[in-house]
Amino acid sequence: MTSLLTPTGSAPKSAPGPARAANAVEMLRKAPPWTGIAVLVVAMFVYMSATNEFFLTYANLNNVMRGAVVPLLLAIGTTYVITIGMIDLSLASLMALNTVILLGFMEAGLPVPLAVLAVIVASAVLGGLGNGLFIAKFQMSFMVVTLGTMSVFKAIAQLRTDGNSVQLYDREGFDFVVWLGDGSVGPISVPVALALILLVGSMLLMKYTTLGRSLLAIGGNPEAARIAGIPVERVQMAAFALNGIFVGIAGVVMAGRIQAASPTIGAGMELEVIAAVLLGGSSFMGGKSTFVGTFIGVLFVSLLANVLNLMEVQMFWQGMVTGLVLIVAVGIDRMRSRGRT
Amino acid sequence: MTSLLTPTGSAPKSAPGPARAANAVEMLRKAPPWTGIAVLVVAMFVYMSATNEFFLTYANLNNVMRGAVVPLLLAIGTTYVITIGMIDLSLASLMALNTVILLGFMEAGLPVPLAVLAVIVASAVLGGLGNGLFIAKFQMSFMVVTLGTMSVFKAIAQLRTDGNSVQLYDREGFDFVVWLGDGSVGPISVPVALALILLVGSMLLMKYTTLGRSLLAIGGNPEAARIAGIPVERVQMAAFALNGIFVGIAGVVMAGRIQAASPTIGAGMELEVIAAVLLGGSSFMGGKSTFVGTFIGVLFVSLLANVLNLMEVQMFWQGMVTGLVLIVAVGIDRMRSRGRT
Amino acid sequence: ACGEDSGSSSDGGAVRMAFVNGFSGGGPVDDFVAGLTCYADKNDLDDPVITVADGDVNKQLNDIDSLVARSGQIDGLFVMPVDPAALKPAYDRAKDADMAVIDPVSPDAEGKFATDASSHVAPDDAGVPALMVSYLSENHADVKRVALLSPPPGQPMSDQRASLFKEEAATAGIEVARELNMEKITTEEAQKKVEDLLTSDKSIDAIFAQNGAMARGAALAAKSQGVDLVIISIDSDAETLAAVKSGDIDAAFGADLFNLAYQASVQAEKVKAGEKVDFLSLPYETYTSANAAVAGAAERCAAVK
Amino acid sequence: MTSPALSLSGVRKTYGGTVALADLSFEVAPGEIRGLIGENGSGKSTAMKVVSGQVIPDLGEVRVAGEALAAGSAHDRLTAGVGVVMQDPMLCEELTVAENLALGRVGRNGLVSWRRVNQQAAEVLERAGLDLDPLAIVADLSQDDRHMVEVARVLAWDCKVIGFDETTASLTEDYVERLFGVMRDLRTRGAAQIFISHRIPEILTICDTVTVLRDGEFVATVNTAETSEDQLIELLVGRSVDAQYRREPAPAGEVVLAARDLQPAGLAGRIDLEVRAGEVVGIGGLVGSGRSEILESVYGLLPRAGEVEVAGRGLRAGRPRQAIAAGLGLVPEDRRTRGLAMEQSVRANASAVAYGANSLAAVVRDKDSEGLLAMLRAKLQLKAPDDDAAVSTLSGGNQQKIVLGRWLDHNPRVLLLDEPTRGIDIGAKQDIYRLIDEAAHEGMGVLLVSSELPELIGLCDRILIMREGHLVAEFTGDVSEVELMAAAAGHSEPVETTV
Ligand SMILES: Nc1ncnc2c1ncn2[C@@H]1O[C@H](COP(=O)(O)OP(=O)(O)OP(=O)(O)O)[C@@H](O)[C@H]1O
Ligand SMILES: Nc1ncnc2c1ncn2[C@@H]1O[C@H](COP(=O)(O)OP(=O)(O)OP(=O)(O)O)[C@@H](O)[C@H]1O
Ligand SMILES: [Mg+2]
Ligand SMILES: [Mg+2]
Repeated sequence: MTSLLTPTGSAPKSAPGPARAANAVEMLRKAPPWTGIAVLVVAMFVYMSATNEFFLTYANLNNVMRGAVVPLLLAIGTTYVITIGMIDLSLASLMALNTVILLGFMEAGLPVPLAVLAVIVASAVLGGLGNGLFIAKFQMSFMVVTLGTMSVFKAIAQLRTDGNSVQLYDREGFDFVVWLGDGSVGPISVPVALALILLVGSMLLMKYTTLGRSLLAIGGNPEAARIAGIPVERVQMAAFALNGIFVGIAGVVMAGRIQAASPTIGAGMELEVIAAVLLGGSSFMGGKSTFVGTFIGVLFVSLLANVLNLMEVQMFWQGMVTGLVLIVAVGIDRMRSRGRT
Repeated sequence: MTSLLTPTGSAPKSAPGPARAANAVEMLRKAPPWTGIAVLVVAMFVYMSATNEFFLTYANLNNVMRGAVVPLLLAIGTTYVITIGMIDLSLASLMALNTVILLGFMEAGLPVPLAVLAVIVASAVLGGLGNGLFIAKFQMSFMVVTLGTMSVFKAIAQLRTDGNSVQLYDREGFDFVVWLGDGSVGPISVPVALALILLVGSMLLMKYTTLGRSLLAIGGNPEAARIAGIPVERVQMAAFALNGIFVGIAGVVMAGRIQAASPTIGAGMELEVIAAVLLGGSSFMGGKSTFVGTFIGVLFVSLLANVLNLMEVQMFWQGMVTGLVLIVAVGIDRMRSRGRT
Repeated sequence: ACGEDSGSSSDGGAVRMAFVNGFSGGGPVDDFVAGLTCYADKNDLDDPVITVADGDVNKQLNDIDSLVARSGQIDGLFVMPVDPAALKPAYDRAKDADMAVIDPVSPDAEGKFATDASSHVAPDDAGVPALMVSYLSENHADVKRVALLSPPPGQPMSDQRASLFKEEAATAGIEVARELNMEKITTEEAQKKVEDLLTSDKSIDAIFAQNGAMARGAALAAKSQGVDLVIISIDSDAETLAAVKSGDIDAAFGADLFNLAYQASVQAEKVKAGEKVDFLSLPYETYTSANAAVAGAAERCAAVK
Repeated sequence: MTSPALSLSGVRKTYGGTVALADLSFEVAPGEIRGLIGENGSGKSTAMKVVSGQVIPDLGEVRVAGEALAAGSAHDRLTAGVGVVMQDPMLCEELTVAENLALGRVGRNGLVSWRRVNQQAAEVLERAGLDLDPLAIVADLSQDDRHMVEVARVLAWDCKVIGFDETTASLTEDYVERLFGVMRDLRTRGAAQIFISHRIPEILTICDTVTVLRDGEFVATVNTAETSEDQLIELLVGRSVDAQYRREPAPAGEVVLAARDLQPAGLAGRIDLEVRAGEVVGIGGLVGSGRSEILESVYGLLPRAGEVEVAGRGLRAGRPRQAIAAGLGLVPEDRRTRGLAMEQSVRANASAVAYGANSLAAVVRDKDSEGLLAMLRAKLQLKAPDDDAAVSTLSGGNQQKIVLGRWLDHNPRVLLLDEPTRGIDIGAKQDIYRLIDEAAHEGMGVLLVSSELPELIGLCDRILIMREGHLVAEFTGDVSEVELMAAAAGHSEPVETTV
């Protein structure tokens, strides 16, 4: 069915467009939502480089990046979910469960690379079906469902290992997982490279696939998306399945990093991850998300922790500073875009 | 194109309304949002009464109620906040801080009843200003702000006592706090009575005061509320201040219950409280909340824990059951109101 | 209201115990449960009742209250407190209901407990720092600068171990160069923090971690930074001992938690019977790759007197 | 002459590079009803928002009864007696009608007297000629009733200066009459009123004077008594446009949409209808007669009993995607809640239908939508700052053009249109009619719900009339507005005419 309507050549000029009087204030207002955080990141970077001899070393920066991989992977997953206006509180439990599932598949005799793949698939299924099905098909509140699966996933993992973590370093073939979780090729960390590739992949997916556009459309107005023919439930489930995939990869990386399967690892990370994504400028209301922002948000949180450690700040003060900086960071962005509406 | 038509008596009814064929299905659909949970509560009650000798005793039921007081007070506060479409993740930290503030006021020599009052006021100020100001006036994301203050409140409390819990039972005049937190008059527990009175008070406030109606209006459509002249920012701050008051009372009750000031008490309770409120049928989107539902939601969670204890369910299975029941509970309500939209 | 068949008794004899676990499962919990179960088996009692509070104080209070409500059926509580300072009122209620309360955590220097609830049995926390320091001087004489990994400040047991360790270390000429507190005390958190530590301080040559999970994190960090550290840790659960066996951790120091739980039951029995109870301090063992194994539950149960 | 009730002087408002109002000045006297007309995006709503205080102008001031009003809050304006019924309803959906009417005014000493709230609501509703239960929840009301509740709210505030921004666009004829009744009543009470509409006959009926805007510029103010529809249209569009559209029927083809025994959930009647290829079938009726329900249940948005076939293929209920695959398309009644993602770009919204038709794995690029966007601009006169602007920054009519245009581009077998030209200006409306006509000639069937009788008469080959959930009449060939209305209201015996 070809369209009846062919555009005529004489399309009117596309409006006044980016006003020629593109003054600084306007530019600042139009800047991406993560500009404020990015400035803080740069500021921290500059300050620390100048005042701390250890900060600007390959070892330290590599540590920061390596430590940021798991939160970044989880944050990428969360970005998909937040795009459709939801959040997933079960992600840390699911990640822990994934390390235990990996143990299970390895004990069942699967070759390790296959076990890794199977974990990712299992995680996608648990995320996509466990959470997605209830939320999309049965239209249950995502908060309640993911709070429920948060308990359930954790309980399954605990039941499997009696609540203990199980060391894996001496298992046959586990080297591969360690390589994924903490290996390096020359000076380049494998998990860091992996996470960055997946980040770019996610940006492309969001921008250049119908799925990505549909996620955004649903986040903007699910009812309108449905009427326009977007398969809302399927896309919502896809968001949770994608999230599951990233939680699965995070689980594998985490298992490689701590060389163990642990039913409680990462507990409490969900809020930290969500905070990083929101810091990056994705909207809690859905329909507006940014993977670049997510990256910067995670980087910001990791860098801040590194800086506080290097400056030997006492733990309670670390909590204080982290909380305050979080508020200041969004405050800056809010001030910047003031009067935007 | 003048019309001949003036509306006649036979003007079409405006909406099918409560169809006269008010069959059972329709009634079920129109039932309050907490009906499903209430049925589960009753079912648990009946089953346990029949099968467990300890369940239906004054001691046990009184325990359930006493244990539910702190979550209930927090949940009442959360209900105010959720009414305007937000949540407060800092509540557990603030509650812990409140126990430490109580210690501080007592050490500063305030008579205990005055110290109690001062704690509640301080909590209202911290909640109303600390959270409310940033969120309402500076329009910052409530998620980020309350995540930030969650760290900050906790850090302040920890710094004050060096992280220690400080026992208060032997302080002069502390009996009053113990009475508030765990006393009884005849067979009636003081905190239970207090919480129930405050619950009823909240219901009245919501229904019969301008503030209550404004909270609902803002939750439903902040823009419409603003145009109608509701001071949106002030009401939003009031919601957080009210929440602060209840967190303050919860802090006092908790201090009386544990006879100590503890900077980490209640950690992790925020999600449990939010779950209870959502279970009760208040909408995460705001504009629709129910204190009766909140009460039943909290009761449900407390009763479930009690039942699992009495049935001697293995620890990991407790997590599993709790998670599953949460999902089932909202599932029931969803099924019931299917096709409502 | 309890039947004879439940095997409980309110006047002397064996006691039915409940384990009031403030945290989740895993690690020491297995040992505690095994010890309590062993006692129950030996005395022909039902298995111990177990509650879990998963770090929630309010839940733990409720758990204790719900056990107190069954005081006819349950005679003693063995408590792993979320916050020892927060449980006094609940302990008082339990004692009023004629239950024995055994809380093995955080005795002060005199063996008295913060909560005044019990002074019956506990690991010898005051003794372990000396044990650790002497291990270091004997086996790793070149260790000069130690970093200490602890839970957040404010927990009496770990705070006390830390301060005693510093004293003992000083007398042995070892400096505690850094003290790091961890929020979640997990492997992952310790790994990150120790990496950051090693970035800025290359002369640290040993780590003392206050639990096995943090010790493993420190080991991973040392490996990733290419530093050779001596790592010692508290705990003797299966995970920690496995790490000792593999050489990730050089030495672990643990009390016999199985026996602790067993002895707690015995002490509870005495309390119930109104006998005089002497405080029992259980020594720490030193585990190195040479002896990093503990017997299975059945064996230990058979060995118990 | 006393000072005017309302005066705007030198009002300018720009958004980034867009000039919404250039330099607007006009005055409205007490007891005057001023029409405000102009093409989509010419600045009418912006002018209204300046009056209501929602928009603070860059330059210029607003005076009421000679007093300059502080730039500021909508609430201050309301208390000063200035109220505007906005183009997009602003109600708290979960609250009752009575409460919405009392919003911002409830209570003394901070307490609410429900008796008084409900009683006052009943009085105001009566003044507004509204037969509504004060205790009804707004979310359960139809669009029309919601708009009338907004009208009632302005009455409740006892305003002396009142604006109606396209309030009639979503009202059926009988409701329009009620609104006019209210407006005449207000006129006798000396209120100054501003009435925005794209329907010139309405303007001529109710207004004393009319101001024409073009691209944010003042064009002229004329007395309605001294002008004609054609003159106004020429002022408005800048060229002459045929006021009455008349479509040449296309040769009807095979049946493309058939419904048998259709009973949308909540409606009383069972309905049979057919649409043939090339045929434009209209559905008329009063508010709440169930017209929208027919479209929505056919499309799969509402549960239903009965059968629906598209080109011979049976459709299951509750499956909009199956309906689309079979060749249906729907332009919903309420563009804001069901048509658009308001905070997303023009491009994203325009492409939504295309995304829905793609496989999820399909690659999309921004340039895929260039053709569609160019078409919207060229053929529907879409006026948007740029393709990446949020649709919330577009004027109402331009938003509607996106919802409609994306379906026209998709070219379904049968297009279901629910008030498709709501809020669209005269010039663009003619263009849309022409596009629908073209599509019909290419073989598309159209099922059209409209409250605008001239639209039904001019565009449709056949007109069905709904009343209280039943199909009560069918007209083909020449029919007058009076006949249609009589059938809709049930005043006369249903006139069953067939060819
Ligand atoms: N979401 C809803 N919930 C309950 N009732 C509704 C809802 N939407 C509409 N109604 C009711 O259903 C009836 C039909 O409404 P609908 O809007 O479909 O009528 P219509 O004939 O299309 O009129 P119009 O399009 O002019 O509003 C009305 O009485 C309306 O009040
Ligand atoms: N919030 C905003 N941000 C940017 N541009 C805006 C905003 N609101 C309106 N505009 C622009 O101002 C111009 C005037 O819009 P306005 O809504 O006043 O038009 P209108 O005359 O009411 O049109 P319609 O008949 O379609 O309702 C339009 O070009 C519109 O895109
Ligand atoms: Mg407009
Ligand atoms: Mg309709």
